[in-house]
Amino acid sequence: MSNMETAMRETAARLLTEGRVALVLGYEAGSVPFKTAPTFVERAEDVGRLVWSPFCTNNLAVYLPKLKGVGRVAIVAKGCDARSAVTLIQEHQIPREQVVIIGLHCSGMVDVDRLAPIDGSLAGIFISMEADGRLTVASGDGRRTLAVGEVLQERCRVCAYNTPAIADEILGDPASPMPASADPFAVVAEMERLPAAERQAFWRTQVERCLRCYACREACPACYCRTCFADKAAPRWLSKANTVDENWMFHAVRAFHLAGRCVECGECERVCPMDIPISKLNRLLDRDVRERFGYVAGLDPEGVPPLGTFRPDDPDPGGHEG
Amino acid sequence: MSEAGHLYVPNLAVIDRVVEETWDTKTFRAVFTDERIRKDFNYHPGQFQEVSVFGVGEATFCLASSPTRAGFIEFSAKKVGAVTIALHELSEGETVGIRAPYGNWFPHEELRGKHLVFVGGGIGMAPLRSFLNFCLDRRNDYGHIDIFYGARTPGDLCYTREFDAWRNAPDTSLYLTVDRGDDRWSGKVGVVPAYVREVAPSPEGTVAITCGPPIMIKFTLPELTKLGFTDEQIITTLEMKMKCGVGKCGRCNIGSTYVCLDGPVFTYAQLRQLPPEF
Amino acid sequence: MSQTQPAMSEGAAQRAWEPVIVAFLCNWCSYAGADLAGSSRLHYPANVRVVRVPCSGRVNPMFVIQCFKRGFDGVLIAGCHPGDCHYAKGNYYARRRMPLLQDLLGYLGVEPGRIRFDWVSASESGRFAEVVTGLTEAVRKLGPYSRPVPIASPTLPTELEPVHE
Amino acid sequence: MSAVILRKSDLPAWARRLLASYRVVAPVGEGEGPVRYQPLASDGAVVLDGLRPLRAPKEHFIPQVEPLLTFQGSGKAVTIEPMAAMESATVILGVRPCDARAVTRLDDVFLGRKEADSLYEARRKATLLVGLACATPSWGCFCTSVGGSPAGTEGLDLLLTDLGDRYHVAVLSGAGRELTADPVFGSATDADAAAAEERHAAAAARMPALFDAEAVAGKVEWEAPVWMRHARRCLACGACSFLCPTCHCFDIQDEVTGEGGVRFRCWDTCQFGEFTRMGAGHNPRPTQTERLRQRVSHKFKYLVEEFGRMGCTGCGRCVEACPVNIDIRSVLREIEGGER
Repeated sequence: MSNMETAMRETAARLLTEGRVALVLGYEAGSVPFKTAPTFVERAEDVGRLVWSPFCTNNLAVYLPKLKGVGRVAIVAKGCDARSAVTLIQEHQIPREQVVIIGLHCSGMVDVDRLAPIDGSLAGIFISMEADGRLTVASGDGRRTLAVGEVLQERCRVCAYNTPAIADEILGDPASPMPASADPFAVVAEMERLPAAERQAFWRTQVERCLRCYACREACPACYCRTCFADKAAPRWLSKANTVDENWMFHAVRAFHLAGRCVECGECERVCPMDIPISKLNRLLDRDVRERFGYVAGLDPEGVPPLGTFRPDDPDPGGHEG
Repeated sequence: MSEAGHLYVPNLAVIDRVVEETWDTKTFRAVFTDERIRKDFNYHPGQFQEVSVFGVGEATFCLASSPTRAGFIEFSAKKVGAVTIALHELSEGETVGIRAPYGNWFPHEELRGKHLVFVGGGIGMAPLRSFLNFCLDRRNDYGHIDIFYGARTPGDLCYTREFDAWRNAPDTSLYLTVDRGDDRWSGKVGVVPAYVREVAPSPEGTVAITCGPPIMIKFTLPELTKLGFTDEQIITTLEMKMKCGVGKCGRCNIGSTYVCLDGPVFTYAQLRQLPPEF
Repeated sequence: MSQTQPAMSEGAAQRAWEPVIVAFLCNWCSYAGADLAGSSRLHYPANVRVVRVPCSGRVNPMFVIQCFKRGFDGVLIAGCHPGDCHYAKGNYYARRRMPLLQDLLGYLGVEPGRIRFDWVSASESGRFAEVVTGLTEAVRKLGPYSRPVPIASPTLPTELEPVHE
Repeated sequence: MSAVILRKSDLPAWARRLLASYRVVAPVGEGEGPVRYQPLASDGAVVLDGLRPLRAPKEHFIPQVEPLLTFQGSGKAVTIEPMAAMESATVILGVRPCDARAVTRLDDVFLGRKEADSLYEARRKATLLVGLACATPSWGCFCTSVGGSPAGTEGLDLLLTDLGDRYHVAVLSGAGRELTADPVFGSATDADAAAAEERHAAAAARMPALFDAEAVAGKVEWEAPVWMRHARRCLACGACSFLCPTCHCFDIQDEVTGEGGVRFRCWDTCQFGEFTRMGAGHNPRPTQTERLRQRVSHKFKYLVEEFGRMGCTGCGRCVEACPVNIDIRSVLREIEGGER
């Protein structure tokens, strides 16, 4: 058991015992070694369920708006998750005083696909954590020991907020910043180098396979609308027929609705069963919101998302084409 | 069922009369465009249909008319969703699609010779009206008929134009009540279950048929039980969200019972066997 | 399945392609400006289909995305000049949203030249004509906004295939 | 059961010859995203290696979007044109045993349960299934726990087993025999049969049964904490159902296109809150707890009551696709163990 795990359980037990929170949102062991599952701990004697590993990928902030009415909630939060919580506080989805953020120093989450042995199957795989933080993966092919850094999720590689920007308690040793060599907006620049027609073809090919299972939306803490535009019957913005055009609109609108609100936790892309590179869209708006409005989502609970406000001296389109 | 094509092809019908029942409910009378279907179409009281407004979609309605009055079918629609809103905007002469008849029905054969107690609330009167008018048209087949019908206000009562015919039918009593009266209402004020208790119809050789808002059903059942009605003597009809009407689309099941095929008409005894998910 | 034809008959499309542009005009300024342009008999291309909206701030970005989903060639959003908004600040909100929307659509392959966000007051009939002319010409140069169907796309019966000039 | 041999190098030639008389649908991996069963062009690259594709061939039998009819006009002058059933003879290559078995479960619903759905029926009757025995289980796989096998033959016309440079081809039906009436097929020896069986056994050995599905079916209860325990973290997406080879629920919708429009059906799922919500707002399944109970009970109890066989073939796609690790195997094990 890692120190972080011990500290997390102690903190959770203390918060529950002292009656400061009614529930702790955290991770429990998953059904296989490379998965964890969100869990809801309501009694101090159950904190032993809580785990911490580089497989705690879910953004638990998604549950905060759904837990209204249970009382004050503590959330185990990586840097990205804490930013999501901040966004929810900003947008009055949860009152600041109703959430206790247990921030964790994070060294990144594993991209499970990168663990697959030669036959591509993760069936029967066994994973253990070494004392130095490296992972030993045992499968039919034998054993491999590798550093988490070698198998990180893309979003973690370019993360600049692996230390929670806001937290009520912070656990663990300060994590070293992620390698600065990675430019979070490189994917955007790469896309922009393509001619418009190719960009269009690229995105249409990507969204063509969208099943409209809405896993992206449901896994997203910022997608808390009671009725999503995609489900509205009157007006019917979107047809339930998942043709390319409809899928295109779904992803375009969803991306825009997240402009200035998305914290790049990357869960939408991770949960997409069809491997649609959703983050590539969000990343663009993240960059443009920074450039146009000097704003970064999820850092300041008092802040106002940039599309929810304006300044009289904002740059003017003034006859130019945007 | 449509003869051309597949299970999901409706027959075309023209709306030839629209009656404004209440502020939010209209009754539509539809006549099949195809003369042969018009002649051959037959159904039983209690069955349902899928009605479509082309371009908006399909919705489920019980047949509110009686098969004894042939040549047309009727259904009543309360404005609650996209299809019913579109229906309310239709005028006479416009075309709808109809897939019908679906589901089981009130066991009118078995009920011959029995006394009947109808207990309806609001638009829940629609399926009862089908069976009621059926019975009145075959008046000698059935015993005494009690009709309890209630709504929130006098303005929420449907089929008011037929009240006289119901009231004046031989060996038939009509008990109307509203939760809240108004200046012109001189009748009973109170909820339906209380009225049932007060009138206290005898369960002897009687079957009660009820349909209405869940809250009315919930309080009516114990009253009937107290009067001595067994679960087998109480019949109701369920409203579930449906799309296909033919047991394929998978949304109206309660456990392994498909309301569109095995229902919508159930005895209270049958309902007790089902998981409580309706 | 939702590939609705822009308001143009197929025959016309075959003869000569003309861009079809949707113009969202604020009721208080730009619509009045367009009206004045009409009554002053100013010449401007007849390619725009006007949608009158209460305010440029009322233009939900989904309106614009919907236009491109349906295959229109260009979109104009015009409202009162900053400071002149009938609702005091609607156009300020629009001024934040629309450029960002343009960024996103550009990234998705809708050339920025197909979207124009601008101010036109009630008295600026000439300016309205200019803006419409400018946008129409820009769109004409870009050509039709066509949406190729990826190969893997589920095939629909022929009559439901997207029809596009 | 007879068997023949197909050299791997002859597979493209056979596929091309099939294309002369059939639409050939096969797992195609070119391009973006997961491997998907698609109509094969004459130069298409079939992917018969690796794990079972993430997308089942279900979409061939129940397309995600299927037009039902078109309509034209308004007022009195409305006409409708029903969609004709698709009957072009089709061969699906490389169907995994779990997915072929799943098609027989779709049959229960679309061919049985009162009237047959003629649109489905036409496609089903015109389609032959050429299976491929699984050599390597994916991590979510559990076919052996629900009465299946990585080399199961239910629903198949042929079953291919990879023997390195060639396929052992078990002939399972008369129609399958006709498909093998082609010079590329050679005769199979006893040694080939033994080799195939060895492969089958090796694959099965990698996935011991995790629970007794029959026992589970008898223990599925209405009121049980297992539902809430797992459903609490459910996000209400449709990934499990949409990837499931037996989930078949659909919605029917209209869409206006100019002067007329089209009525189509499209996949829907009991996991969406809208699924059972009625116009006036009442919802018999108001939370994910009822929805999870529905999905699991439907497969393991209701369909068993109705058709005598369960609606899950253990393909494991729901297990792998769930964003929050709701693993149906864990749910079932808990039900079996009485940890309710």
